[in-house]
Amino acid sequence: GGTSAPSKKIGLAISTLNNPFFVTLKEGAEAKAKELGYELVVTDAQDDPAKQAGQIDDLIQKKVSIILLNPCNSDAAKTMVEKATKAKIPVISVDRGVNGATVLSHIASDNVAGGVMAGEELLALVGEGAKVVELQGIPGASATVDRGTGFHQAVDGKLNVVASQSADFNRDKGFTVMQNIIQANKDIKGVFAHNDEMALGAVQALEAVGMKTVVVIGFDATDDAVAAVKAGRMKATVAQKPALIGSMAVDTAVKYLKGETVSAKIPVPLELVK
Amino acid sequence: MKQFHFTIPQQYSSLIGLLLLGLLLSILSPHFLTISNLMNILNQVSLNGLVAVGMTFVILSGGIDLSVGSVLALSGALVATLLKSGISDVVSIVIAVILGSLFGLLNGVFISFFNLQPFIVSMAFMTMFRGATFVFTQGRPITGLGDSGMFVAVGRGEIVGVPWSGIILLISFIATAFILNKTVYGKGIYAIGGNAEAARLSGLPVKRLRASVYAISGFFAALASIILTSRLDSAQPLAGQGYELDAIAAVVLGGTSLSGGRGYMVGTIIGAFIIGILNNGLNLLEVSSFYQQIVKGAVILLAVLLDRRK
Amino acid sequence: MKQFHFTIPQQYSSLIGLLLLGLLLSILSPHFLTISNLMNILNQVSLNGLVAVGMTFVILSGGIDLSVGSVLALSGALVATLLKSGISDVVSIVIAVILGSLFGLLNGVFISFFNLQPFIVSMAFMTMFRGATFVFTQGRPITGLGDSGMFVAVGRGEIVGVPWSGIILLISFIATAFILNKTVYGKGIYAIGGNAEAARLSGLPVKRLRASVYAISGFFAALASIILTSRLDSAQPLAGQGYELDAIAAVVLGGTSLSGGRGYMVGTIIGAFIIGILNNGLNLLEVSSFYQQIVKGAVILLAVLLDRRK
Amino acid sequence: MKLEMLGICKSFGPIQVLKNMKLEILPGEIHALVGENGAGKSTLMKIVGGVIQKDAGEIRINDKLVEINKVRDAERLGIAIIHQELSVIPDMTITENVFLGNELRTLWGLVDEKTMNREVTKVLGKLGLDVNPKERCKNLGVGQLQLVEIAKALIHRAQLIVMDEPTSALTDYEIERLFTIIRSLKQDGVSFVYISHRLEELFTICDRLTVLRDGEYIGTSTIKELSFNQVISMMVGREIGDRFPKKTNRPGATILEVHNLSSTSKFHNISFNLRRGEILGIAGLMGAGRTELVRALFGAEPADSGEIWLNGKRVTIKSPKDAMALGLGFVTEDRKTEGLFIDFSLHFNIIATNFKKLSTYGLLHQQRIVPYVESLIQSLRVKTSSIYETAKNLSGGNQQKVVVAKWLGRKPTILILDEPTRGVDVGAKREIYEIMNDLAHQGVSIIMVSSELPEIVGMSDRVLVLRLGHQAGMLESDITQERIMSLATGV
Ligand SMILES: Nc1ncnc2c1ncn2[C@@H]1O[C@H](COP(=O)(O)OP(=O)(O)OP(=O)(O)O)[C@@H](O)[C@H]1O
Ligand SMILES: Nc1ncnc2c1ncn2[C@@H]1O[C@H](COP(=O)(O)OP(=O)(O)OP(=O)(O)O)[C@@H](O)[C@H]1O
Ligand SMILES: [Mg+2]
Ligand SMILES: [Mg+2]
Repeated sequence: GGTSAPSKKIGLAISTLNNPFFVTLKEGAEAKAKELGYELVVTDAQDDPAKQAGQIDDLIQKKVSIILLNPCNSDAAKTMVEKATKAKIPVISVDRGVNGATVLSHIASDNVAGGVMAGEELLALVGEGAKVVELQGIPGASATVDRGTGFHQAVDGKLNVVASQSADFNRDKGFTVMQNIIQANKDIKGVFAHNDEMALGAVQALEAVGMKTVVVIGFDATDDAVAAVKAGRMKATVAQKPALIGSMAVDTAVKYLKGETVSAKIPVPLELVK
Repeated sequence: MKQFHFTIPQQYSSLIGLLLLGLLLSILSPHFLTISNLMNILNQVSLNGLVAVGMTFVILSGGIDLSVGSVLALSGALVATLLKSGISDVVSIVIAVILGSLFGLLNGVFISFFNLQPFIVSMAFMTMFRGATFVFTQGRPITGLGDSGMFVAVGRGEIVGVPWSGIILLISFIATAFILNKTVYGKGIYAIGGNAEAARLSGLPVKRLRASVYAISGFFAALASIILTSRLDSAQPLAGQGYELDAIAAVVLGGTSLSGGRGYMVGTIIGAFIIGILNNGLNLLEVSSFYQQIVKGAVILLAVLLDRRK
Repeated sequence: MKQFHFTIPQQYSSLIGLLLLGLLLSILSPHFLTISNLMNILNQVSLNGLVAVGMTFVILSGGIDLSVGSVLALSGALVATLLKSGISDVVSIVIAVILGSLFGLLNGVFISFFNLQPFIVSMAFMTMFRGATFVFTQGRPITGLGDSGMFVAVGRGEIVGVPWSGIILLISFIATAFILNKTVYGKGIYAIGGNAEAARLSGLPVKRLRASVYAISGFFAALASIILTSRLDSAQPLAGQGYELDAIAAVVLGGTSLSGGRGYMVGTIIGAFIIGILNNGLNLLEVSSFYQQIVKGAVILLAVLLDRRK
Repeated sequence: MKLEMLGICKSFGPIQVLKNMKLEILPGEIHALVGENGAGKSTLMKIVGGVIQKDAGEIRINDKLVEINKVRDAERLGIAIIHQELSVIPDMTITENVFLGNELRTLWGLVDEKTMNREVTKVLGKLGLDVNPKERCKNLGVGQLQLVEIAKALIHRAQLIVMDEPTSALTDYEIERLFTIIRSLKQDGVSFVYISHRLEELFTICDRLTVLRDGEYIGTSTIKELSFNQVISMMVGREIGDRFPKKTNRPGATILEVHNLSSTSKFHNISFNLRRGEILGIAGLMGAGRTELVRALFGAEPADSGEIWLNGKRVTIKSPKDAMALGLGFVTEDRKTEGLFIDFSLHFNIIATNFKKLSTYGLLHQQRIVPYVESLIQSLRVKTSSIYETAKNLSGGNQQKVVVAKWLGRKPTILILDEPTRGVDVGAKREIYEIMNDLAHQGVSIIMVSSELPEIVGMSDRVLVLRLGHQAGMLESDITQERIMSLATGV
């Protein structure tokens, strides 16, 4: 390395590639980087902030010119940003914000707002007072916390949430947990799942017992879920446009590297696919 | 005949745990003791049950197999791909199950013929197979598997209300219990788990026996993957994560010793049902997911305490 | 003196693995062999290294501890809460480490005094402690821990460029290697792992020794939690998930036998560095994350193959 | 030290093993404790050692009532036990094993390896074992391990030393050294309880003797007042006749030839042949390479060079499986680690060598198995409550019979026995000898490794003597203990 021209390397630290959402985000970023002639270095923290901290260190070692950080956890990312800043590498936060430290720019769509959007849609479809189920993500994960918060903002006091159970963002568990909940609640009208994987598992479980009228709303708008919405098996899913987030992040980074100014907050609009 | 006389009392204690748990849930939830819920449990237990059946062979032989969850994911991805490419369901299933057994056997070859520790070898393959699944699926579910009869039936079908998956589990259980108790092969597994050196000096093919149990474990992981893939109508790259722990827990709850040579297939099935019923009950009782883990851990600890024998 | 003569050749092979890996990475990446990257690795290894140091005691005694990750999370939540409530950093750290040791000891009590299998007991506690962490933190990270000097230093500070966390690791390593080799207590751990019945016949307090190693393991998990909490300036409810496998892998890569009684602390440190350097190298080489798992598994398998001895 | 035990009772489950047993040991006395296999000798001594607890009775030491609830209690009272079953920790060094639980410490409280190694070297030297104290025990032979166990008891400076079959794998040379040590400790007032099925030893070393039968006290007497046969009849409650049964075998044609068999550092250029219906003894001092030689014959460990011919054809034996296919059987030296599935039933142990014959298409014939097991158990008179009893719960001698049984069932044409009567009582020994003679009479060829010279002399048609891994000679006739010893020691 040394003192030659700033490298054309951009670091992208992803929280987890075990989730198709972030796989799509990564692919959006990769496509954009290729188009602009930059090299993208991607790391995968498998949702472990400690691992991510190490990966940020590794990216600093590699002297990337800018880091796109998709934090596993907004609070835990603070020290990573501080470290990168100290090494004179700017950070752009992607999809999740960073609490307690300043980043160059924040590119995301808001999980809490998405939760509200899903909750309002569900309320509109099943009517006030109906019994509904919430399938939660991995306990303690930030998407679980934020989407749950938004959902409850929208429906508390208006819908009767008879069961809130965790299915770990997993289709397989979504299926089993839904199956079990059905045993005790045959009269539910709707389901909100914190992601599409669990929503699709729930759809399978509901279809298996013939409860095809139950409204299922997911989150993420993965290909599978969009197809299910088209086929009428799911009612809606909140689209965060991961590919767009990824490509906008790279775009913003390149603008900054070329000396343009970038705004501190770039919202990516949410959309309800129904 | 006489032998059963000796084995039943040893299973007694874990059976008591199961019955106590069932009784408790019947009292706490009116939804627990219904035909539909029991079939539901049978259906849910089938996955962990099948993996645990294979794991029982491995543990009896004195080994451990952490790769089952990844073998499950990889076989699931394979069967899904085969189905999508238009190959008939029976052929796809057979190929996937054979490949799954071979993946398992890879563990066995390294453990047995290179004499390495099972924990670390199967952990390395757990990582490798998971990576292979990601590469193979590009990190995305494989969906749109079509409606070919046999494949759909395996995970979603029923016969007079009993899920196919449950029937597969029961057949597997009876067949393997028979193999372990009544065949030379089964006794050989116990022998190498009990004292590998004595087994070698008694002329048993220790290396081949040891390698074979991992193939069996892979076989059952692949079988479970077919049911799971059918049930979700899609293959998931993350499928089966953490299944190894659930399967080991089922085996150990059933009274089988992790040091090998001691245990029974009956116990494993009881263990798998304890875990399955526990998960079902926690959902039925709507225990908050934060507290679920505390309860689950405590019940497992209680069950092994009940099962304790000198 | 002479004893080192005996121990070094046995470590030789895993050391060779480590050096080979280091050499390869030095050739492949210009960023690898720099002071700053080496310090970076030291910093990254410290967490797994500390947990593995504790795990070594457990494994040498013939047991296993799956609860370390959850103990880490719970202790982290505790130290964060103590700090936020205004208690001084030294006192908070001491309390958290003591509580962590007690959590570990709970495993030990059940395993030793009720004579239960370590795998299942520590798995039950892994689940329970994780649940307790969720309940305690309400599933949210605890942040805003302030800037008290000692606490910040532990995870983020340096002395002449060497991270504190690395220094803590090295001190822990030297102290424990010393305990295992030179004290009666250490001999006792080897003895119960080597042949518990023989140890009993020699009058060793087998039960107490066996229980104690889990307290040690809890102690080091809690120590790691302090570093992690400081490094992230927040306590995470999901912290430490999967750490047990990495720690066990480090111990086994270091040549320690999972059946107990055989192994060395030196090996564990080498093992932890193999894993740490591997992770660092894969990132420096920009291996795609799907392929990383395949490479990682393969390298671990290769390392144990290199280390193989009759 | 004076020890009295009175009214001792002990049951394992429904089986009462000790019934109102008593024992009195005087200061500076060497007291023999004898009885058949399973009589309860080890059980009684485990109670003294705090390994197990008595159900009833009292123990007095120097006329003071004491409670011994754990091993430490016994140690504090100055009691040390050499257990019948080896209980060393294989991965630890000799020194670590010898001092386990009683490590010497430096001023800093740390383990004092240097002094300990020195002490151990001294004790091992006295016992005639010349090995590095830093050697790991897993690298030692059974005989050497037995000396380590003895060293362990000696190092404690105990006032009462219980030796439960200390010499079952030792040769006369080491035994003589052991006796020298025992005698000198006796001068210092140390008392000994000495258990052995080698009755000659008792007459050499012991002062008095207590006999135990089926857990009951039979009598105590001064040993000089008794004859060999009187001791035997007190033990078994009947006359058993000659120690060695009459031989009726007639060795036939050569069936096995061994040419220049070698294994680096273990044995070198061993050549001999074996005839049909012959009993070939292999003798030598401890560590002479006898066990290694027969293990190589059986394919348990590879030989480096040499040839084996069977029935005029050259054969290669790479594994026990190969050997078994050629009609060989092998009763191993260490029953606990190599011979038995110690946690499994007798039933399982006995069929483990013979799965093929007891099954078709891999399916076991339960109906055929039970009579098979029962007939073997009866013909060897194994003392057990059931064929489903766990091997661990049998007395040492009965365990040994189980190992013999599992090979007899195969009807081998060549049977290799490594220390076949280790820990077996006189009555049962005779039964094993009779079985050997019967087999030889039927044309089975037998190779017997033994450290017990009377047994070698009494049973063998010819004797191969090894010294330091080399063939010292083959005695064809006029076999005497003196001639064997002179070949074995080279003097
Ligand atoms: N843990 C146990 N459980 C059940 N039975 C036992 C146990 N230990 C010993 N026994 C039985 O107690 C009896 C006495 O055994 P013990 O070992 O004291 O005999 P012994 O006189 O030492 O015999 P040997 O000469 O063969 O060593 C035997 O019948 C044995 O089967
Ligand atoms: N596993 C081993 N590793 C290294 N050396 C061994 C091993 N087993 C035996 N030896 C050594 O090989 C030599 C021959 O041992 P072997 O057991 O064959 O002797 P032996 O004549 O049968 O005597 P005994 O069985 O009474 O000890 C001995 O010096 C012994 O220490
Ligand atoms: Mg005895
Ligand atoms: Mg020998």
